[in-house]
Amino acid sequence: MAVSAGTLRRPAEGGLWSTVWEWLTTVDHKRIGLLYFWTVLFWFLLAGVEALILRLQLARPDAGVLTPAVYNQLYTMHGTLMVFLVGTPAASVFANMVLPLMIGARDVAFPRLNALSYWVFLFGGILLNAGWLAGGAFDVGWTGYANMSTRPFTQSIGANFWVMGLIVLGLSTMASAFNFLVTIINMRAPGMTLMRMPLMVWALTVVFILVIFAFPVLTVALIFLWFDRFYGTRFFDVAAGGNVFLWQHLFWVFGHPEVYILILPAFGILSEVIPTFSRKPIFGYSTMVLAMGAIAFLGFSVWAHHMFTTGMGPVGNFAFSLSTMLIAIPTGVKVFNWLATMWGGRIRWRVPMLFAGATVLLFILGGLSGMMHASPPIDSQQQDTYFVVAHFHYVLFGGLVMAMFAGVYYWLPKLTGRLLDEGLGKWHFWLTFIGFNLTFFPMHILGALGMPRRIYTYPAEAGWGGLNLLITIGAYILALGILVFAYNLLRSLRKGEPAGSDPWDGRTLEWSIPSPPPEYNFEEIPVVHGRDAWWEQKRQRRVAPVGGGSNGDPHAPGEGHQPGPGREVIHLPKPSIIPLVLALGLAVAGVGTIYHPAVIALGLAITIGAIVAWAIEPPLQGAVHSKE
Amino acid sequence: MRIPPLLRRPRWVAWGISLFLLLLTACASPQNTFGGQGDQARTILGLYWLLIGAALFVGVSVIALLLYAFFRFRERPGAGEPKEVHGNTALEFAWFLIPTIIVLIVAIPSWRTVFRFGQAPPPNALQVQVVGHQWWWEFRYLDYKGADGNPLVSGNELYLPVGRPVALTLRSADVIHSFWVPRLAGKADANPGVTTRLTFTPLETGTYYGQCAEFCGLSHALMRFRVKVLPAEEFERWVQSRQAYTLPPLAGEAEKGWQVFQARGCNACHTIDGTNARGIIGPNLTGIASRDGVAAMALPNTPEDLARWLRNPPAVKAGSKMPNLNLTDEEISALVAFLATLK
Amino acid sequence: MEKSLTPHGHEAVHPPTTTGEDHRKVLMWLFLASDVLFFGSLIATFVAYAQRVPHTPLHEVFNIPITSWSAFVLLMSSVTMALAVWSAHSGKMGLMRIYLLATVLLGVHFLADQGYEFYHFTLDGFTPRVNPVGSAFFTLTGFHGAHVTVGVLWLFSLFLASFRGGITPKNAIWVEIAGLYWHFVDVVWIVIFAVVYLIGASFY
Amino acid sequence: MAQRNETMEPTREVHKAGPKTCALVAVVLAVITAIEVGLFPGYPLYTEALRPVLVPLFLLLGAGKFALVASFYMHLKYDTPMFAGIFAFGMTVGASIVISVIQLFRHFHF
Repeated sequence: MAVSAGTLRRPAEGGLWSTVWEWLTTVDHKRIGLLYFWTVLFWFLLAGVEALILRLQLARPDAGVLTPAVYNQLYTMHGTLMVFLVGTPAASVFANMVLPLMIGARDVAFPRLNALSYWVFLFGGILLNAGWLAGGAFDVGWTGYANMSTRPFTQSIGANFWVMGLIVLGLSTMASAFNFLVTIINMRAPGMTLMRMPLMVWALTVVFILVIFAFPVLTVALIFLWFDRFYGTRFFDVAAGGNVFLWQHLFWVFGHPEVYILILPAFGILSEVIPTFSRKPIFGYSTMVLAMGAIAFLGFSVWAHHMFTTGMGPVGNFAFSLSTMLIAIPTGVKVFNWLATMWGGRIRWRVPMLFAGATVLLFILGGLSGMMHASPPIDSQQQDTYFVVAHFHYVLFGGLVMAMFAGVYYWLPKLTGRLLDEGLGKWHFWLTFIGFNLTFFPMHILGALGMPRRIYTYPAEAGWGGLNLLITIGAYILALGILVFAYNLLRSLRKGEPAGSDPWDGRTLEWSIPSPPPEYNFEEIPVVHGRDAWWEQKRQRRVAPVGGGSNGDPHAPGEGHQPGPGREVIHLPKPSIIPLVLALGLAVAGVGTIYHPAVIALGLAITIGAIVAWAIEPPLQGAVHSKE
Repeated sequence: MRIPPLLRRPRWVAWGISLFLLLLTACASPQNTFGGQGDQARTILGLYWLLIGAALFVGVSVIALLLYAFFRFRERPGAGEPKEVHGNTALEFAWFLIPTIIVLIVAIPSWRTVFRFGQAPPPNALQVQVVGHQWWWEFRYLDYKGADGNPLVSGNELYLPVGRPVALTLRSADVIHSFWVPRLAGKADANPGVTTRLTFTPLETGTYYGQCAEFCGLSHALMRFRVKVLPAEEFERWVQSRQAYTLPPLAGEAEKGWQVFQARGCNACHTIDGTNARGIIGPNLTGIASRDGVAAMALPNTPEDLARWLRNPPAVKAGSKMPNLNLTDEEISALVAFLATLK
Repeated sequence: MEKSLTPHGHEAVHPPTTTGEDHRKVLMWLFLASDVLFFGSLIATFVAYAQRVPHTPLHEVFNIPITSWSAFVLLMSSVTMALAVWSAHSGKMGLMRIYLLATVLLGVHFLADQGYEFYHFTLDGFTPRVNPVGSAFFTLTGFHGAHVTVGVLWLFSLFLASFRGGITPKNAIWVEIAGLYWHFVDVVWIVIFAVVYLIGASFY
Repeated sequence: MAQRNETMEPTREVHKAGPKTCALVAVVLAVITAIEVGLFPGYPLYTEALRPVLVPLFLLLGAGKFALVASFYMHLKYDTPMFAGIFAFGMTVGASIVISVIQLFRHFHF
């Protein structure tokens, strides 16, 4: 079957159903990236709405908006969603959107596995949230501390969905990580050595390395909990000799590298956006790479700083405090390098750069409060208070989410071919920035005033009412900013200004091809001679991007778009429905563990059938545009 | 001195002052971490100022640099192409050195404190066992035996003599809790199956607010308690009164309430020292009339609130182990009258 | 230089890559490195509990002669597997089938031993539900058994595929990566045998 | 990870670990296993004097077998160092975490 050299937005040939079928069977990393993006955005909005409801309850002392049961479910699912369905897949979103483009590859190493990762992510997310519909979501906090998450203390079916959902999501995250690591190791364009890779690629490399070593540990902890809940094992049964610290250790052995899994994509985005908009190369490339490596390695040695108050004793506390404080050093190096990149540049105040600058600012604040709880005595006053809530929102919202906004304004036009509106973007930025600080800065003070986290109510005499009201107002301003963003996104799909192939005067290879790129990405695999490959080409050889200049019309691909006679033959991976079926099988089996063994059998049957079909199905389709 | 333009506008000054006042009133919070009325909290506070100082210094200077760069190097029409700087070994080494120095400044005092807090409690320390329950606190004074030979027990209020070190051993009866009285000491988790320790010396008399800090289920928010630090002789008097505790002479409503207490099985869960009420499922009720609140400080200790609690405990405190006994109004008012005599 | 990124037909299954290694082999090694952490967590849990919790005395439960035999069987299956990989690369398809089948049979033997062992442990009162050590032991060895089962099915499907021309010297990589997986499952058992059985039964 | 500038054809791997090497390694593996079992308390090679060093001894013998299988059967000895690097990284992180968790439980958490 010959496939036209189409783009992501080419008109559907056979109507709606055929369009849907194309998306369901797609194995193109760019389309999968968009699927990831919209799904993550949906979960982000859902988790945000949950937070807004929580803030209503906390706005006043002794409020009765929510019952404690509902409050606990809402805050648990807010945290779980933000960590596992927004932050963790951030790496997959951006890796799918741009990683192959940045390293000059035509696709990922295993396109069908990539599709599988997405579908498992989708079904895992649904499974995780299914508790709401089945009679109550999980309510032990996103950390799911045992023994409270075991059956004697948490009977709710939401806990079962939470455990199965996270196991399934872990499979998706790991599959994605394996796939991209192979892609990075094995599919770089000729000349792109490791030390010539864009820093975004390096950041994602480190993220995926962390994923493949951290997620198995979480999976084991979840399996213990699952077995305890369903099959009567005794891992966390204190009466039988079980120990509650086992969960905490396994969870945080995963959980702290997870923190870097969440924040490193942000570092990558900053390291691309800041040089582009300062018109300067990144300052200290090698130290940036070294710093990320150090963060990744140290990231595995700090987990018990989440357990300073559990009574580990001075030796344990000292050791983990030491390793934690060491992390401040590579982090400081990164911040200074970004500053030095801006220094002496020509900074264009476009929306991606505004978000990037704000990210650095907020991340500094989050990092400094993190430095405080690295000191065990101080942590004993801050642990489990709103100070900690403030800290991780500064690093995860101020750091990761703000950077994701920068990344979306920067790269989404590459995939959709249309820019987001600059004016709306600035509204989005300022509302978000002001709302964010109004929401999360006072939380530092609340924590210092002794307000524990995860409480659904507080008495008036505690003196926390005024600040909480301020926070709630801030949260709604923040929400307004997000609404503007959502509108901007939808608007750009129809009315956005055409992006052209290189709207930002970019530095890396993705800007050398049309927006949206053709299915095969690169007409001809580029040969790389240094860092910032595309920038060098533009400077030295005065090359115009393929498909027109920066204001070119994406719907009228230029001459360079058509394969000339004698051009190489490109084989594309064949679209396949099997990844979707396989993911469905896994999800059905997951539901089966909760309800009935027969359903497990059904799910496994679907899964095995899909695996067999996968093995038999030829992975490739015919040539794309060999000139007959 | 030149007044900065911002401060020349009265509106901004007014805003600034009201924000400052808001912060000040907020500091009146009875559970704040800046009190330092215990030796541990005081040491932590010293460390706290050091870290806040270091953080402010780093934060203000780096953010100032960032903002300077952002504004100073903003693209202007006619600006030339910036110089392509790829790095600078000396500067990059400086990036490495600056955080290292700052880390050392805050780390060394922190670690010294860690080992100081880790020392064994002094031999004269008051031994108290703390047991966390869903959702109330039990305090067992191991040094003082009651009339029955068991340690004295109090519920949700911990009595301590001022100036004497106290060595807490913490455990939990069900899930993980965390014992936290911010003005006296940092928190320590109370775990099921494992014992943790917390040693501190209260330095000033007074009532201190405490709260469970580790999420422990449905009514985690209502697991509050008080620490009452008394002058030494007053503490001794409290101990003696508890050791020789008997029911006060009862009459009228209160007498009726004691009958209801036994008839409706309250004694199956609650203890009142010196009586046949020996239940250990709920908090010890001896001296409940002098407590600051009821149901682990979920409600203030007034007759109306006590009555509300007795009428339907799970409605006040979701998931409460104390069931709704469907008491009649007469039974409730009798019980309230009876409990009011337990000073 | 080969210009096409992906192979032209199903004959050329070795695409040119940055490192010169096949994607699938890189994937398998990454997976194995990751699986180390999976088994590592399970082993850490077992030891953490075995060293402190009062539990069923392991030296009374374990049957060292039988386990030693099954450990030996699994070890020898690694030998046959290595030979199968060598045969596949050398184009000796008949020999490869024999070695593959031998590996499968040894794997099944191991699984049967494990089933026998589990059955007798349960009869002796050592079950996943008796205490955390039991839970950790059965979860650890059970997941190892699950890995072996997957390996057996995989190797058997390769064995079947080899008759239909699915395995040729050119795509011997399939046998090779299945072999990597199989050897890994074997080295995990080497660790489990030493840590759980020999050390466990000597001291607990 | 290897840094090559050009994409490369994979190397042929016929000469790796032939039947002779396989058989030799198998013999060594069998012997080590025999020693391991022999050292078990109550078995011929065991003496009370060995008890204090029994744990490191078992670990060492196990590690020896592990190394033999990994380097010969899994071809780490012959293949690109990249694979050995990936696996060694996983082993290092894994072993450190296993040892830390075991030690933390040994000393602190009961």
